Amino acid sequence: MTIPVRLRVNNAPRQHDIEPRVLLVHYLRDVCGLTGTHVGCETGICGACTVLVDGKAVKSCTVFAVQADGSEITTIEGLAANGVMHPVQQGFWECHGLQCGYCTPGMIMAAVHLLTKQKAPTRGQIASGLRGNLCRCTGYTHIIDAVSYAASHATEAAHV
Amino acid sequence: MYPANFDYVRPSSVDEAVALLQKHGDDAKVLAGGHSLIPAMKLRLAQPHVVIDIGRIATLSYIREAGGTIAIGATTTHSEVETSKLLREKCPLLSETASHIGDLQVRNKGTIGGSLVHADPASDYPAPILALEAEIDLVGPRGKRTVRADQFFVDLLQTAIAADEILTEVRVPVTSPSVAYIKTEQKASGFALAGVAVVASPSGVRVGVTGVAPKAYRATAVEQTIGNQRTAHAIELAAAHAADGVEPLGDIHASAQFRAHLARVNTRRALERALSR
Amino acid sequence: MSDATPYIGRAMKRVEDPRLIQGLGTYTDDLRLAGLLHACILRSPHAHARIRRIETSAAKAIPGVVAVFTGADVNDSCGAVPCAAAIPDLKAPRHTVLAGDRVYFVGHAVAVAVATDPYIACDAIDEIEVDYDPLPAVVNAMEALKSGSALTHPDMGANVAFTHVVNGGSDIDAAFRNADRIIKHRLYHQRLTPMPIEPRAVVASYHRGEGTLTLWTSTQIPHLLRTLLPNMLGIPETKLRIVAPEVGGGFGAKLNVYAEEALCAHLAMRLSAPVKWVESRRENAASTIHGRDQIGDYEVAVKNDGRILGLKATSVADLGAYLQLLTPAVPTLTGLVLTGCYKIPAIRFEVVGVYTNKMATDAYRGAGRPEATYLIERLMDVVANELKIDRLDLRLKHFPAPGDFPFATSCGVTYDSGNYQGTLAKAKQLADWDALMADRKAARAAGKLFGVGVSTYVEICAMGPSKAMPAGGWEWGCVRMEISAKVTVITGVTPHGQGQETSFAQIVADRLGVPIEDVAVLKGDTNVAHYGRDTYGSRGTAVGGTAIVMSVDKVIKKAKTLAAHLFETLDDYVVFENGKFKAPGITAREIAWSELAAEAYLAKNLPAGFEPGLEASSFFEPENFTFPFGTHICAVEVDRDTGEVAITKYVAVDDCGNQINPLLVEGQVQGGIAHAIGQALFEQTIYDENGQLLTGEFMDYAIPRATDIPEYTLGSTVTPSPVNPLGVKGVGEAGTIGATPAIANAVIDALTPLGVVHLDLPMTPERIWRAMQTRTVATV
Amino acid sequence: MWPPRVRKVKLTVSHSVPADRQRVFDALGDPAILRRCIPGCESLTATAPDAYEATLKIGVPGIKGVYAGIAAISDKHPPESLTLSFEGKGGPGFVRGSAAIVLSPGEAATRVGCEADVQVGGLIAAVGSRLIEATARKLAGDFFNQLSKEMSATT
Repeated sequence: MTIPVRLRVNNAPRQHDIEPRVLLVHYLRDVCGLTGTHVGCETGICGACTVLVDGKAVKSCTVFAVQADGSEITTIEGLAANGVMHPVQQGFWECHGLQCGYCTPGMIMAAVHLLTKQKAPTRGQIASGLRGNLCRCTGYTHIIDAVSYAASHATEAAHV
Repeated sequence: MYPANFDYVRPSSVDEAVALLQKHGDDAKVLAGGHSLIPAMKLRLAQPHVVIDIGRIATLSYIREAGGTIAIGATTTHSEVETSKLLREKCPLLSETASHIGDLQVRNKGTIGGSLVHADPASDYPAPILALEAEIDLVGPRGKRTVRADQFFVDLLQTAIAADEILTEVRVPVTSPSVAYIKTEQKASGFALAGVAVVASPSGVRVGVTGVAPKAYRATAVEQTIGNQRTAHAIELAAAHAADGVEPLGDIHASAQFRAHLARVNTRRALERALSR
Repeated sequence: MSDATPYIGRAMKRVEDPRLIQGLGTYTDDLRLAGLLHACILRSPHAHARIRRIETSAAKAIPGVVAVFTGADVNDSCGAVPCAAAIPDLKAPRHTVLAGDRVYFVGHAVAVAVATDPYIACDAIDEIEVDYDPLPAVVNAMEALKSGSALTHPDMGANVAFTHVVNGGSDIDAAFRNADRIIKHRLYHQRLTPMPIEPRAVVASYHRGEGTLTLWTSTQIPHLLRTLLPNMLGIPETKLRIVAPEVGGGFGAKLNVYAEEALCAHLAMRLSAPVKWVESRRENAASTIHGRDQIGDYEVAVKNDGRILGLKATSVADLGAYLQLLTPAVPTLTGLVLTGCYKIPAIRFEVVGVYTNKMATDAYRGAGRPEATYLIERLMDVVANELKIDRLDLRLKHFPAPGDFPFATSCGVTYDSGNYQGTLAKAKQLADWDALMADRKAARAAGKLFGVGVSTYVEICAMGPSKAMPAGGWEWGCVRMEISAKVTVITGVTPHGQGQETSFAQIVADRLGVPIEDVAVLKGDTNVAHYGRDTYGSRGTAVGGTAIVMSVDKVIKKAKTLAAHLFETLDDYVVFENGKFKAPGITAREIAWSELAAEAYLAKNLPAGFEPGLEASSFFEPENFTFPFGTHICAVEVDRDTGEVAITKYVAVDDCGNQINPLLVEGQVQGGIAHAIGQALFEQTIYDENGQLLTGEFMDYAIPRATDIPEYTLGSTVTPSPVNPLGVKGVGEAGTIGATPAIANAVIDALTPLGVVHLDLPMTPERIWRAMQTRTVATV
Repeated sequence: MWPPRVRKVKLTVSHSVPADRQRVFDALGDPAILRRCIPGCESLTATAPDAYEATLKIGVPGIKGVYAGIAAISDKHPPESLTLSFEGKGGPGFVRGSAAIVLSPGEAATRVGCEADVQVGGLIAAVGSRLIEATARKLAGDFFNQLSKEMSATT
């Protein structure tokens, strides 16, 4: 059994017939070829697979692709606009917010959504907001620096 | 890991969903946000043959006030509950509890109906649902029935919902701000080792406890002991009864004894906080 | 670079990052090859069982399933998983890639299904039926030593793998005879799961025409794999290419040769199709190495004035069911830094390695040194407590003086350089020690459980001299000034997050006087980086960086010869400064790299006997390890009701020698401390009494989250290492090693008013709560 | 204590069944009654005296595992005690264990005390540890409730 799915990924329309059991993360990685979204666990804890669905951060390993039918998806590959990195991406670069980089795309996507909810979060609020994303390299301090940096450098520019 | 194959149906109304449930019976599973079901399916602990996705039934997602109660549609997400202005003003306990569920991403996708029907003994909602004496609407082939919170949670992962019914609405009363939810979480998963919800009014308090026993419960011994006393001493004495009459769960994260202890500590703290508000 | 500020020492942002923050990095699972097949592995649910029968026909019948193999199908044609550790009289079971007629731990690979799609491969293993006959499992290493214990491997006749004894320094028996007191203590170093966020992944592709096999794998050690896999696969090293693409964290977990790597290679050859296997988190928790798991009984011989005369350590190391690459070597490393920062004249160290029906332990961040540091730092507090001596005074009393370096310890190693007094003084200053003590007094007076812990540590890095390493401890590096005057650097280390694409570029750009943007660092592919011993043991910069420095210097020397030729003078008159060759007093002409490189490659005008090109490679053999050190101070408050620990202050002063990029150093320290917070407060791998793994997911194994991390005050001192020209020591493991005892000591200090003198790791709320109950009751 | 002492699931349950000891004892050895009382039991056949083969579908709605198992009764001391050992395996893992069952007379009822020692392995042990004990307790409760109904129905 396959099901037709139509959605937009990083502003491009996509249409495929897929098995309902295909998880959104596998759809993005294997069908759309967008491998920037990673998989780190099976239980929805690690957050490496975080993408934006209609502007909200969700764990794409815990969503069937068919559930996202009709949605607008943004993955890490679609975050930079016109070749300019998003302030959160800039922040991660400036503040050494990553080491191995595996958790980073999910971490960035969660932070992007967090900053749409809280424009000037405290360090504690950033930490709470990123509870759903595990990092084993950085010890998080530089990640919180990065998100603070993004909050203070976010311009009115057309980012999310 | 990868889920086993299944057939997917996406009804557009509750009646249609109920008809599908009737047709497929035990082979079917209802999908709302999917945050309890999909992890179980990925580990192949759950292998339903048919998944009925009620996530697109527009009439199931709302938060609205009607006649002194607030009605919340089943597919309303935790994040919508957390940030609802109406709930924050008129039933802040539910918003406060929602803010403790999982994480940002989980709250964006998980739903109140899905969480209640799954009835994980350590999920957060059952505590306030009990303390608020919420009402829960279930719709099935025989029509709609309303179940009181204290009748809803039957046993471990088991509720009053029948196999062919769908939870459609939760109704909570308008309360004063004298409420609180205090939770100690399991370090790895974020589930409650002991979560205590308190609703206080001049006439008395109601206490709901989750995470401690195979199902969430009303700590009636606490409620009766404290009555309408409000002193620190009374709180202390009452909270000591938070695990009376229950057989606490024990696992690698907390022994039964420690869970019971946390229930008492968090009850005391929740009472203190609720009464200070 | 002509501007005077050197790159070395600057907190520069990383070259690696733009690709990684835009989702453009290629991790192993991101590879897409035509005709790729997907493997899924069926694993044992039993800790110990005999396999009576395996039925695979239903699995094979599923459309899309290409093959299903069991141990009987592959173990004869695929060699055994190797252990590189050389321990005398080591008894080792044969470690086949799939289980033979028995399984020895939960997660032991039993069968593999290969299909056109990973979902189908997963369907297939569900249809494999295995008939197990469960056998008694050995789960507790101490009990495994008792006579009459069940046997992990019944055919081996005993559970002991080896006994390793070191007597060092002066006469240990005399030390204990002369002691005023002997203080004994037992400590547990709990089992930990490394949990890199990227689970392991392997893609193998066999080119039948060339007879070459390419293996992409999420590993720290592509070069060691290229050395070790030929024996398993029956193809020569020369036909084997190992690539470690982006690797999503290792922490020692990927410093190994795993059965799945050989298995995928074997399947690719056997099926003539590329094969991918990606580990699930659950498999990662069960079937990727674990760390620590030692139990130690320690005895300290002391004089009443606090002088420590000797230290005896007797420990039991739980090895798990099999020896992975370095399994038995890890606990022996503990013996090398048993005495920590202290002058302790006599030691005796004995470790017994024991087999149990669990996953193998091996190197996890720190590997052997966290055990040593935890035990000596706990013991220093215990001794100070018993003798009523100030814990800092006790430590200071036993530090070697800065002038004592190189300092030979009774453990048989020579610390390269150090100033332990310096880091302690600086940490005290950053922590505002006197104020902190006043805070503690005030907090205690207010009935709070407030504690302060200190750890002064030294560790072993820059591994290492080849005579001390199982597979060569040298490193290789190559530097090529290209015809375009861009610089290609190739390193034999395999960074996977450490940032050496940046720090090596800093080193090379400085030395060559070129803009850092012109330097590209290549790594991780054995067809590109021909030689190497890879990344582990905080060796990348100290050993790998030195091989690069040596190569740069060779390139410059060669370039000088060419420049002298162009200046029509002798080499000795040529000066190289800021990226330009000059011959002061001979000519005013300057030659830049662009001109010189073109001359070197176009080769129209070379000196006689001068080889074209500007490339050099070097092997660096370190004469010694390096010994970074530091002081960590931690303050905690314990919740009296719930036993929860809040870290209220954390000060770390680390000395890793010269710092190439302080931003990266800071990142390593912070990341390392996070691992220590986990180990000290909540991480633990738990098997039940039947050998069932109960921490098989992130749902049950907690690693630190952002909300668990305190605000740090980080400082450093710089005591360059004399054993390499960069003067660097290494910093990858320091945080983990130094912080665990600081936190543990702080929690125990907080509970001291209740009469608690010790608690085991991890100091979970329940463990603390129980300690509070018993002690409070006992003293009331 | 390291390693942490994690007990296999030990279950102590005690139920009052409205029938005399001999009847309860007999019921515990009656395949037809057992089939009706064991939660999720889809088939149960005697393969030898006091030995059974069974198929059980247990779990919670939607998260059910089908277990194929064998059970045997030993140490029979009618009408006082018996030991039940069981072993089952299915997709999500395996369950093994034994239960010492003691019947003591009460007023118009028999008190059935059961001390079970259950080992659980595989996926359910790895991911469901937090729920195992509670599930086992619930299953035992369901069994005795059903048995009580059987006994009172046929009284």
